[in-house]
Parts: sequence; structure tokens; C-alpha cells
Amino acid sequence: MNDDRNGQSIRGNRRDVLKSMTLGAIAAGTAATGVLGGGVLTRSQGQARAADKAIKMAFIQYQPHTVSTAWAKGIQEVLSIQPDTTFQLLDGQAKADVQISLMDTVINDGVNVIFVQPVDSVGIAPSIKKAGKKGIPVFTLNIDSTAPHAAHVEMNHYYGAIEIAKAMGAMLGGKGKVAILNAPPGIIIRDQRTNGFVDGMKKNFPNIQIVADQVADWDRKKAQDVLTTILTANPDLAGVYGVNDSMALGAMDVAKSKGLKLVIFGNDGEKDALEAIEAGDLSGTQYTDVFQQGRFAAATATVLATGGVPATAFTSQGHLLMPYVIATKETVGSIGSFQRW
Amino acid sequence: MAQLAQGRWIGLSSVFRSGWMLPVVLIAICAIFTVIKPVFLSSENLLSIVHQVAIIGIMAVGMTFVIMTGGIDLSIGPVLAIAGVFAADILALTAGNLALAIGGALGVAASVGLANGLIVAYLGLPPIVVTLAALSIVRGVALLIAGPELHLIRGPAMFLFIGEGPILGVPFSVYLFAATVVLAVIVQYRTAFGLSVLAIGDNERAAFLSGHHVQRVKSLTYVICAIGAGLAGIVQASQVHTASATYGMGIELDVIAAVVLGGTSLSGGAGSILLTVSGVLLIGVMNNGLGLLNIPIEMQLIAKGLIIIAALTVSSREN
Amino acid sequence: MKLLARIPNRELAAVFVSTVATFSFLSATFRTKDNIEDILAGFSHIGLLAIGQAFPILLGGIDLSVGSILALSGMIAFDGFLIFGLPGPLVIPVMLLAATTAGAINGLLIVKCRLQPFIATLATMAAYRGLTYAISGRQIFPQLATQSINDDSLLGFDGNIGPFPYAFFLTVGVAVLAQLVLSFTKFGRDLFTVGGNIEAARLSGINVGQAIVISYAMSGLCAGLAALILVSRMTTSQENLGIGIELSAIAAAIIGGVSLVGGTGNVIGPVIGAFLMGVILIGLSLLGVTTYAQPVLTGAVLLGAVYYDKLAATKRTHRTGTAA
Amino acid sequence: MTTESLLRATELTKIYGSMVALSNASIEVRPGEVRSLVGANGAGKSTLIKILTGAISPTAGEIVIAGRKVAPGNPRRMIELGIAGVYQHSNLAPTMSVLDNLYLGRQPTLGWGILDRHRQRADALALLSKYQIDLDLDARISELPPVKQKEVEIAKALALEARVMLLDEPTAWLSHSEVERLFRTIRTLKTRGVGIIYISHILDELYEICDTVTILRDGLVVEDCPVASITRPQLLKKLIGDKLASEASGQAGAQTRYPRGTGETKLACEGLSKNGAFDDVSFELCSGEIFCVTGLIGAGRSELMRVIFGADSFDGGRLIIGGEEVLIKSPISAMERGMGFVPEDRHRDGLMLKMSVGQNLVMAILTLISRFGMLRPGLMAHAVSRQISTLKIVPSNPQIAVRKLSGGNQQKVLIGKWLQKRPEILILDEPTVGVDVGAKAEVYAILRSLRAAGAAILVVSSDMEEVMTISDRIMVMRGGRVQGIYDANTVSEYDIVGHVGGQ
Repeated sequence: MNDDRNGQSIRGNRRDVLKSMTLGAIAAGTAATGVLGGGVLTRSQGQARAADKAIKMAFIQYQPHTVSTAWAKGIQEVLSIQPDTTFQLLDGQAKADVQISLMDTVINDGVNVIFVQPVDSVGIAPSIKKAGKKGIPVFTLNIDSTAPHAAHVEMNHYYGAIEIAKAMGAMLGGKGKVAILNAPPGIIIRDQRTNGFVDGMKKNFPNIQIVADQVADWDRKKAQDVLTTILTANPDLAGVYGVNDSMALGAMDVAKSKGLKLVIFGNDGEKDALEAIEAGDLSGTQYTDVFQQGRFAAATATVLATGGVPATAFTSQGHLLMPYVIATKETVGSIGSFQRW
Repeated sequence: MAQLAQGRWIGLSSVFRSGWMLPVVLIAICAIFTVIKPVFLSSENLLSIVHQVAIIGIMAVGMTFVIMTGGIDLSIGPVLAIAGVFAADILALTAGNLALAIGGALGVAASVGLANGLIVAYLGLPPIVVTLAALSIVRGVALLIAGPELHLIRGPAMFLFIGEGPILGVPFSVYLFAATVVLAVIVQYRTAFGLSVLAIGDNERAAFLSGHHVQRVKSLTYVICAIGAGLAGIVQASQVHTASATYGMGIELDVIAAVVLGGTSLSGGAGSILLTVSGVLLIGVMNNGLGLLNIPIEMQLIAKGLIIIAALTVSSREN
Repeated sequence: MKLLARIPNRELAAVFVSTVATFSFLSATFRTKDNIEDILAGFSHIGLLAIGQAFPILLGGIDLSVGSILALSGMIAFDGFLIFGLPGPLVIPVMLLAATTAGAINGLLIVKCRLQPFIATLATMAAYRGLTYAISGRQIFPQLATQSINDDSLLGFDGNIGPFPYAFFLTVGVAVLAQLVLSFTKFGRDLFTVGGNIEAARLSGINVGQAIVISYAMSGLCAGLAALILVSRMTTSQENLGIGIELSAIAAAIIGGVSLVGGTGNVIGPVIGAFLMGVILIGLSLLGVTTYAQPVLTGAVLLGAVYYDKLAATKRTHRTGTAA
Repeated sequence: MTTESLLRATELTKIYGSMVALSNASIEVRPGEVRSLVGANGAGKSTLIKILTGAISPTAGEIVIAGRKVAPGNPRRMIELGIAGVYQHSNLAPTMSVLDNLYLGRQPTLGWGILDRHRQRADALALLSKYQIDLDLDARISELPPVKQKEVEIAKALALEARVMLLDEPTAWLSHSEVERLFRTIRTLKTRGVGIIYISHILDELYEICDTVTILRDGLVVEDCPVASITRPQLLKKLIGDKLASEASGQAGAQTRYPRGTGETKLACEGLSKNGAFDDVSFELCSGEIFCVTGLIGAGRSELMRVIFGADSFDGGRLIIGGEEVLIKSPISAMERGMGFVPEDRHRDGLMLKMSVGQNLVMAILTLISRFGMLRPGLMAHAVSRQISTLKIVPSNPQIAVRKLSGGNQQKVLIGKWLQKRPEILILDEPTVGVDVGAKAEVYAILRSLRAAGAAILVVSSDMEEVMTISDRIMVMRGGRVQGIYDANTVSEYDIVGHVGGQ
């Protein structure tokens, strides 16, 4: 009885293998059609297996987000007018380990340039070195890496935040209670912006007191909840700094619904925020032309890739801090619609 | 009233018999917060707590049905996102056709739930894997449709009213949450469906042999859960005046947590909407209370862990 | 022949092989030695977490806290190396010990406080993450955030033999060891008993509590090992390391045929499951599938694999059913 | 029996909250003694057993094993001291092999906790051959039928080399011949000086195999004497009091029978077959009769019932209800045709244990008590209270969770579930397994009144006493085939047993 069961299962086993072959085929088949069939499934610049001379560029983002999307737009804008250049966008899923695997993957895939917003400056370093060995220039966006690479293009987090502190302090008349709507720890931007803001306040407006620093996960809804709570604890709150615009807008929502007049500053300068500033609901934000940031990266990249300068040639990396505007009701007009992302 | 008295054994009283401990613990926690920070007890604050948990609460109510049948739904996060995006885009395209927007949003949510339900019930695949796959698929579809950008919602006022609009000083979303709870309680204790859900969670084979439409009921629970998520998506979109395919990441864990904290067993059978509500409130109270004290994030997380352990240890002692 | 029939999760293995075959056929890069090496190196830690996860699930439980434990022990390593400048032979045992303890605490909460595993590990998931933030050397000494760990005994873990990284050997080693324990020791049998029928286990004098605690400790230890691999790869650690990774681990374990009901499964399947997910992610990326279409296909393949496994399983039980 | 006792428990008392499960109960077993422990469900038998196996510790009292006083409440210790139990409900690990289950928690090892597979297998084979038990060591428990699982449980206890063995309803799911085999085993154990505590509701077994009897009632020991010194009627009186005693005893079988009832055929099978289960089954079931199907376990009876009720599909033949051929795809359509089904394993297939008595009683009539899906509490409450009173379900509180009820009352709930819609055809699979004598009598009474009301009743039973007591006609099945259909008036128990065994 025992044996004949095994007999059956062995027969079954072969059947199973065959079956599953077809299944696997279907699975990857779907993928294949995606690649060859064009349309939404294929990488933005058409041909999947480009000719060897084609220049392949890949952008590994931190996670799907307005900023990284705007970068991608800027990058593609430049690349689209270059001869046979392909561009692929990959999602780091906000996970250091995933991002590293993707780095390795694109390196093996023989891309000529890698753009990346590292999940972690140090964590990405080994992969960047690896790319360097293969002569692949790497461009980091917003979050630098400790390993030397082609160039780093960054919004000016620290000094921008200091400027925000100055602007906010001025509006507050140098006194009052302020709250920070923060991001969870683990991403360096958070620390740079928060430190900048805190230092800026200390230095210029010692009488302004930061009464709350709460995490709102970059998220507008969370920001609403957190600020509501903070306001219950500090009814006399005068100002709010959201380390990104979504959180600042969340704060704005609360202020509006409670009919409070708060000085609220954000960071990044996405178009919804600029609109809110024009409407007078949001006090201000640090605007950076993220399209431009992408273009800069892409332009430099094209030069290096076509000019045949290998990454191994870099003894020191380019370090570009994006110019920024502290957008307030007065200055916001100067930002053209084509610059709004 | 007489009917209520007669019908009591249908379950209501058994809920209070079995689950009275958690509410007590909840009150105790509130008391502690009040002592440290009296403003905690202010009516506005209590109201804002309910307002803050409305979205999670609406989802948790739906999730309770799924978990009572011994299932689970991990896909609600993306459903929330895709519903919001649909609502936003339809509003944009139809120049503010409210009915169409809400209908479309709930429709797409329901269809995701239906797909989950049919696969789980009729193909008999483990719910956790099916809905995990859905989690990934729906997120992907949402991103393909809408991209990661924020979709600003400029109106109509009626839509923005859903989230914040005050009636007698209470945000509409709170009424919505309350309504969902009442509706769910009625469904659970006053309908054949509710009884079937319990029966299936308790003993599926017996339910089948007693002539219950096991597969149909199971599928339906997933639809309900997804509609809950869709509704939550609309509320959130309305509250933040934006929709995005990236919303609701990881929210499924908070929701399931609320349900399980409420005492609904993941293995099915026992469970109740009202207990889920107390679970939801527990989470809301913790976030609010610790926030009021302006406790730094690291200590907040540790405190949350300890509170959950303490609360559940106490309330599990009761039986 | 008898052996062939005994292969655990042979359906899954078949799916895995065919998926790999298909990708190798469609993408030249996929079949290169470097790429294989990268997949093995890039998903070994998920494999380890899945092995660990298999133990609680075998008992009909679950461990949501692995991500936080991973971050915690990673941060301990970070502090040990960068703040206190301790040598690897000292730090590595400590981080593993810490992880194991964290796991054991989960077990104790379940046994002593009679908490549902889901709740207990949900609570510690928050608590351990908080602890990680609290002890984070990056917050205490911001300049450390841009310093990399260069301790030979740690970085040693990042090497490889041929296309096989040490991390992979570690994973396979742990898997084999764990499997031997499960199938050839009394403790292993006791675990299955507890998972299958806890009352029977109690009545036959098995120390149920002990079994539970050890299982969760095992899960913790595996999270520690995963942290070891990641830290050696990244030459640093991070507060938000491993957020959401518990889902991948659980998924891998279940795809690997560990039943959530408890009492059935092994630890080989979960490893295959983990690498299957890796193969899909990398494969799709290499095929140039746009990033947002990838989750769609991943989900589809996931469903396909499980459904196929289900078909084969029902066929099998039907066979034995008539045989018995 | 002057020899020193293997196990002596004195003055055991167990109190749960306010409820006294056991008070000052004493019990003693000597080498080679088979002591019967009887009592209605809820009399405290299970509590006593649990204490003796260390599953729970008593509120008061002491246990002396082989002259040494032992601390209670420690299963492991009890096993070491040679006390082994075979329980009513499975204590096997369903996902593991028979081999593993035989040595659950005590597999032989080579030290370092490494299993000694060879020794384990050798021991197991030796054991099985010693007691002539036929089991596939590599089969998964979950894949075995109930009877096989029972055998595993018994073999598991034997493997302990127990000095004292507690058998709780060991014959519950065993068929006649298997009971015989079990008794042979017990006799061999006697000769080896093993002491046995034997719990059963079937009095025949008691008189056949036991030497002494301890009768429990409401937690008290009301009698402790040699079996020979007490007559059946006396025993019944002690157990349940006079009024039910006569009904329960086999004599009651002498009441008038109604073969083919009213003569009107309700249900007919023509050459019904299901591969691997039964083959070419034909019979007619009339309204107003109780039609018993008996035979060995594995004769295909339960499978047949499931098919008739639409829970499983069949491969050949015709099923005719009320004159027209029907294809029943699911229990739902079976119910639409006025059928009801009380499954064999009430815990696995019958009851929602966590739910209340009331909820369980309305499980099958949701459509009757709801309009547009909305339940109508008035109707529900009414229906429930009616069943509770007519079936004398105790406790009568509909809010009690079913799992808290005694086996007998659980069974009544399970039957009551169907009575509400007055089924024309009621199928009962082993309706009185693990039900005490008193409740048995009540179940029989219910069936008789149903018959009087003109229902067609199809009963599967392995309990000869039961078959002879209630049946109007008897169908014997063997190996999936119909052996014969007999008029209960004209056939004797002896003949039926003969046909079942197949001589």
C-alpha cells in the first residue's frame, strides 16, 4: 500500500513538474508580453533590449513620491532629446535591502548611468563602489552617499531650513510657541531639516519656543491628527513647521477648520503648497525646482556617459546644492507655472 | 423593546458578558491620561479622538466580519488608495458629479473585495496569501492608473463636507463612523447573514450541513470589508483634499490590530463589532494621550507596546 | 524513486525552477553568474526570516515583530562597532543574543500573559522599534550616520565562493540544521505535536510552554542573523531597517507550505519561497517591466503558485485518501 | 482480590467556582481488575478521569499509586507512574504519523534528544503484533477514519506499558466485531495484571467485561460493588432513577413496530453507488417508520447518508423522493425536499460549540425565522423555547454556550435543530454515541413521536441494543453492499450480528 502510493506520487510528480512548467511560462510570459507589447508595461523609452551602443540609464527612487516623480520627469525631458538613450525607473520601496539588490541588478544589466535617491547614505556605498569598479557613474539625489561618485544633486536641506526658521520667526515677531510635524527617524533628510530649523530658531529668535516635535509620517492626514492633539495641549500655539509640504498642508487644514491664524511653513514646494500660499492659507515653504534638479543630473550624466569619462576617473565628486526660494505670499508669484511640480 | 428583550440571547448580552473587561481597561487608561493631563477629558479632545479614528474605525468594522469567518484581508490599504484616486479623478472629469464619484469609488472597492472573496471561498486558497497578492496587485494598478502624484480635489463643497463638514459642531465623518457601526451591529445581531458569519467562523462543516450558503456568505464578507475600505478612502480624500495611489501604506496592520485588540479571534467564531469599536478607541486614545504629553516617538512606541500588553493581559484574565 | 516522492514542496520547487528557467530564457543578464550571486545575496536574509517565521507558524502562531527585532539587533551592532569600537567577535554574539532574547520575550508574553501571538508580537513590534530609535547611535551622535563600519570579522560575511555568497551558505546551513532538528529530534516532534493538538501535547507530558518560548526565540535568532547579513552588506544600520519585512517573511513561509493552522510544514519550503519572490522582483526588473507594473505581476505569480500548490495538494490527499 | 491496589484515590473533591463537579469520590483498582465507572453525563466521570490522569488537580483528596502518595496535577508524572488514558475525544496530533502518535512526547532517543527511529519502529511493530492491531505506521492521523484513530489511541496507551489504563468510551466509534477485538485485548491485559477503569454507557459491555462497578451520580459515588452482585434494573435505578429505567433497557424493544410505516414511500434508492464507498444500494424508506442501517464501520453507511443528504456526490444509480427522481446537489436542496441530517461526529460536523443553545437550535431554519434577511427575534425566541421545553434540554437557558452542555443535551440540540421545520425525512448517524442511558431513552422517545407524526426516519447505528430497541426495519451493509433488509419483528439480534459479521 505504501509502495503503490509512492508509485502514484512519482507518476504524479512528473505530471506536476510539467504542469508547473506551463504555469511558470504563463507567469513570465505575461511579463514578456509586457516588455515586448509596449504600452504601460514597458520602460518609458521603448525598446527593451536596446542595441549595445544605446545608452541605458536607470533611476532607483526611494519610494513612489511626488518629488522623485518630478525628478524622473526632469531627467526624461533631457534624455528624450538624446539619441537612443533608454531610461528605466525602479522602486526602492523605502527598503535599504531592496534598493541594494536593485543597484546590483542594474549594474549587471550593464546600464551606463545610475540615478539613485539612497535610502541610506552609508548603506548604498558598497553598491556605489561596485558601480565605480565597472565604470558606471552614479548620481545621488537629495541623499548623499559616503562613497565618492559622479555627482550629488541636493535640495538645500539644512540651510533651507535655517532660512525657513528666519522667515517664520520674522512673521511671528520673534516670539511664540512653535511645533514641528516631523518624519519618523531613519532618513537623513529629516535630521538635516529639523536641525536646520532648530538651529535657525536658536540663533535668530531665542524667544521662540519649540513646544512640540511629533512624528506625522510625511502624511497629510496624520499631520491633521497630530496637530489637533498638539493644539489641545498648547492652545496658544503660533507656528508650525512641517518638514514636508503634505504635513504643512495638513496643519493648514486644521487651522482652517478651527479658524485659527497660524504661521505654517512647509518644505519642498510642490504645486499644491504654492497654490495654498497664493490663497494665503499657507505661510510659506522652501521651493526647489525639482524638474531642474532632475535636468541638471541628467545633463551631467549625458556628458559623462557620451564623453566616455569613466566613473573610476572621479577622485572627488561633484556636489551641487540646488538654489531655492523661500516662497511666501510675496515671492511665490515669481515661480512660473512651468516650474511647478 | 419586548422584541429586544426576547432577542437578547441572539448575542448582544453574550458580548457584554464576555467582553466587558476591555472597555473597563479603556476607561482606566483614559482616567490615567486625565490625571496627568486634565485637558484630555475635554469634550473637544474626546471628539477629536473619535474623529481621528473614524477612518480606521470604518475599515475595522468591515474587517471584523472577515475575521469572524476565520479569514483576513491585507488588501485594504491599496483599496483605500484606489478608491480615493477614483473619486478624485471622476470628480475632476465630470466637473464634480458627487454621486458618480462616490459610486465609482465604492464600486471599484467592492469589485476588489468580490475578487478576493470569490478566490478565497470558491478556490479555497488561504486568505492571507490571496489578499497579500491583492495588496500588491491593487497597489500596482493604482500607481499605473494615477501615478504617485497627489491629486488635488478642489470640490465640490459637498465632497469636502464628507470628511470635515460639521453638523452641530461634530464632523460628518464621525456621524459616518457611528452610522457604519450601528448598521454593522444590526447586520451582526439581527440578520440571518450575521448569524451565518458567526456559524461559519465557529464550525464551517456544520454550517454547510445546516444548509448555509457558506461560500456565498464568505465572499460577501470580503465585499463588505472592501466597501468599508473604499468608504474610508473617500473620507480620507475628502479630509485631506487630495488623493494618491500611495495612500494607506501599512494601514492594514492598524486595522487588524484594532479588530484583534477588540477580542475577535483570528481563528474565527467569537467576535463582535462593539468590541472592535473599543479596540479602535484604545488605539485612538493611546495616540492622542501620548501625543498630548508630547512624548518623543521612541518612547511613544515603547509605551504603546507596554499598554497593549498590559491591557490585553488584564482583559484576557476575565475568562 | 521513493526519495523523489519524498521531496518536500516539490510542486513549489517545480514552480521555482520553471520561473527561473523562463526568466533565464527571456533575459541574458538574468542567467549571468553575477546576477545569480546578487539574487542569492540579496534575498538570503528574507530566507532566514522565513525559516524563523516557520517555527511560530508551526505552532499555529505568528511573529509580527521580526522586522523590529532585525532593526534592534542591527542597531546594537551599529552602536557596538561605532560608538564603543568593540571588535566583531564581541559584538556579533551580543547582537544575536539580544535578538534571541527579544524573541524569547515574545514567547514568554504568549505563555505567561496568555496573549494571542498576534497581539503579543504586535505589541513588541512597536516596542522593539521604539527601543531601536531610543538606542540609535545615529540620533545620539549624528556624525556617525555617515560613518561606515569597517570591522573585518563583520565584513567577512559579505564574501562569496563562486556564485555563492556566504550569506547564502548561512541561510542554507540554518535551514538544514533547523530541518534536522524538526524531523530527527524529540523537540522537533514535540513542536509538531503542540501545533497539531496542544491538549494532546499537554496530556502526553510535553512542556508546551517551553516549546512555545523556544520557537519564538528561534524566530528572534533568525532575525538576528538576518540583521548580521544586512549590516555586513550595508556596512551600517538604520532605524527603519526591516519595516514591513514581516509580511515578506510570512508570505515566504506560507508559500513554502507552512500551514497557518499549525502542525504542518518544513523550513526548506520557506527558503524556496523567499528566493522565488526575489527571482520575480529581479527578473521583472531585468525585463524592463515598469516599476508600477511589477507588483501586479508579482501578485499574479504569487496567486498562481499558491493555487497550483493547492491543486497538487488536493490531488495528493485524494490519492492517499483512497490508498488508506 | 486481597492484593494491594495499583491505584487508590480517596475523598476526591473538585469544585469549579460555585459548581461541585465531584465530592468525596473514592475509587480503587487492583491488578487484573476491570472496574466499570458509570454515571449519567455530568455525573463527574470526566472530572474524575482528568484528576487521575493529572490533567487537573483536585480541590481536595489524595491519590495513592502502588502504595506511594503522589502530588496531583502533573500529567508527565502520572504517565511515568503508569497511568494511561484513552479519552472520548481525540488526543492525537492529526498532522503526524501513527508511529509518532504512538510515542507522543516520549519517543525513544539516542541521547541529545536525537530520535531513535529504528527502535521506535521496532517497538511499535512489536506492540501492534502483540495485541494483533492492524495499523499503517506511516499513515497520517488526519487521513484515518475515526475507528482507526481510536485504535491508535488504545495502542498509544498500551505502548506506555501502563499499570492502570483508563478507557473513556473506548467503543464509542467501534463496530461490533471491533468491540470484540478490544475485549480480547482487555482480557490479555487482565492476565498481565493491568488494572483497568472502563467507562461506557452501553450496559451490555459492562456486564460482559467488567468485574466491579463504581456508580457516580451528581458527583457522588452512589454504589461500589462487584458487577455480579447487581442486576441491570438495579443498576439503571442507581444511574437514572426508576422512571426512565424501563424505557432505556432492552426490554423496551418489545413495543409494537411499524415495518414500512404507513406504506407511503418517501425516499427510494435504486442501485445507488459511489466509488470507493458503496455500491448498488437499493431500498425504500416509508413515512412512519424507523429504518435502521447497521454494519461494520467502513461498510459505507455514513458515506451513503452524506450522499442522500447532498453533502457528497454519487457516481451511479437513482435517488427518488416522493415518486420523482431528483439530483440533490447540496444540503440546501436536500432541505428544500424536507430532509434533515444529524451527523455522526457532533463536534466536528454538528454543533457551533462557541455559540449559544438558542443560536444552534435555529441554525437550520434561518429562512423560516427571517424576512428579507432580517431575523425576527419574536419567532426565534418562540421556536427556541419550544424546542428546549419539548426536548427537555437542560440547562434550559438558551444563552448557554453549547460546549457547556452534556453530550446527551448536545445531541438533543442537534436533533432539535431539525424538528422546528418538521422534516419529512430525518437522517441520524449514530444518534446516541457518547450519550448517557437517560438521554438515550429521551432520544428514542423523540424518534418514536416523530414516527407517530408520520416522518420517515433513517438511523445509522452500530449499537445492537439500540438497533433492536428502536428499529422497524433493519438494513445490514457490508463492504459497501446491502447484505439484506429485515423486518425487526421477525429477526433476532443474534441473526443481525451474524449478518453484520458476514457468517
